[in-house]
Amino acid sequence: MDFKLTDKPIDGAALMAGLRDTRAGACVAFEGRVRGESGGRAVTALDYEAYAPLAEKEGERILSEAREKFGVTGAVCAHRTGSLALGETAVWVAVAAGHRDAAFKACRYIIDETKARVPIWKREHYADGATEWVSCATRAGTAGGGAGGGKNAG
Amino acid sequence: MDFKLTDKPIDGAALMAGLRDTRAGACVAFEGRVRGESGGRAVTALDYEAYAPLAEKEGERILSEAREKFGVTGAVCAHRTGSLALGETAVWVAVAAGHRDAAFKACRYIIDETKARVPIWKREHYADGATEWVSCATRAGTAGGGAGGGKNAG
Amino acid sequence: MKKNVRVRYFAILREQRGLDEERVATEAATAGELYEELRKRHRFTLPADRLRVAINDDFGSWATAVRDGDALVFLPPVAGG
Amino acid sequence: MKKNVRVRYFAILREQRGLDEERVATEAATAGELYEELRKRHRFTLPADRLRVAINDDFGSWATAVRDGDALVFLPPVAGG
Repeated sequence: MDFKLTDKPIDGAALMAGLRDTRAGACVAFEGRVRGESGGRAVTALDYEAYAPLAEKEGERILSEAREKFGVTGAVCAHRTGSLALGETAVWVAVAAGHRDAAFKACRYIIDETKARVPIWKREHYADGATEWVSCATRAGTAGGGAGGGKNAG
Repeated sequence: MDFKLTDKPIDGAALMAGLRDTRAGACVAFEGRVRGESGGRAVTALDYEAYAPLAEKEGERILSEAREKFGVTGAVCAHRTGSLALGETAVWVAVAAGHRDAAFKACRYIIDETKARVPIWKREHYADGATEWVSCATRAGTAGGGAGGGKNAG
Repeated sequence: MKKNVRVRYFAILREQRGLDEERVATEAATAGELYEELRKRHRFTLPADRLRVAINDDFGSWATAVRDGDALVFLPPVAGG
Repeated sequence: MKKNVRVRYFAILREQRGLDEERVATEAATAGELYEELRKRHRFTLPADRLRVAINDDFGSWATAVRDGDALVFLPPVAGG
């Protein structure tokens, strides 16, 4: 499994080292971290929740697509679940390829598609005590204590 | 100094960790490694040589340009000098920014400009015993034992 | 004819339903009909056009027929990364 | 009038010259003239249009005047990364 969900801190350096290959001249990594601000509100912590069987399946599909489209020698992604403090690593993508153009494009593809397609949800905790499920606000009801859909971690 | 030349192995994880900042939701890193192949020839090792005072000055300029153009919260680059074995890290760029688009663009800008502008030279050692200064071949003379300008490390 | 299905809830739906998972006996013909039935019953705030549906651990469509024994998940807008 | 300058060599030029650095007494008016003088003397393979020049640790141009005491570096095509 190259796409992993984990409730433990992510060791990004180990993920990158795992991609060593004498064909690979370029390795690009993306690390998403918990930011202290979202949509103008002070954020104090995040929770991630995943629908694991489908998240892993869809994550593996995304990695396969990236390998095929960009001809990379290796691609991995790890995503946290559970409660995260400010500054903690939420997601790590690492890609190795012969040359840098493929590595940059594949890394960007993987994080963009992961954010758009993998069933993982994020609840933000704000300094005023409110919480909110990001992107789940509606006119009829708030997303759980706040209003508006925020954004965090890259 | 955020642009560093070093004759010691580069600790990329430490460079990334040094960019922690609660404003930074995204960190993108590029690692260039010594590949075992260049222009169809088997490579066994590389030497990097730098004109240090100007390399550091130009490297700092590139980092400043990236900070200004892309509004990143931090940017660092380390480049090896001396002899490197296959798979070793030749260069490491790390950028942190509020969001991922700026981090990807700034990281790509820094490695592209570093390769184009910073006075660092690379000599490839081939499996057949020849060596060559990359990009220095001429019709009148070879670049030092081989022919043609090769490419390596991303 | 009633079908017995398993429904799992995540994120905002889990909170609005107040549980992770339940068994539902339903006459809904499609996944879309089942969501409307549950949305009215539990006052879920998200309309179907903001969600996707998964059936037996893979993505399905709202038109997919509901069969006895299916496991369904209604997926709120994702926000990984 | 002769000017005394310091020239440092890197990479392929260092190898072709056989040393890292030398003091040169020259009548060359510009950095470009100095490179041509040294290229002929030492049979450097790279033409000036493949090089850049640095004067006193910053980039200069081939038209820059050579002054007594200058430190010059002729920069072969770079290949970092």
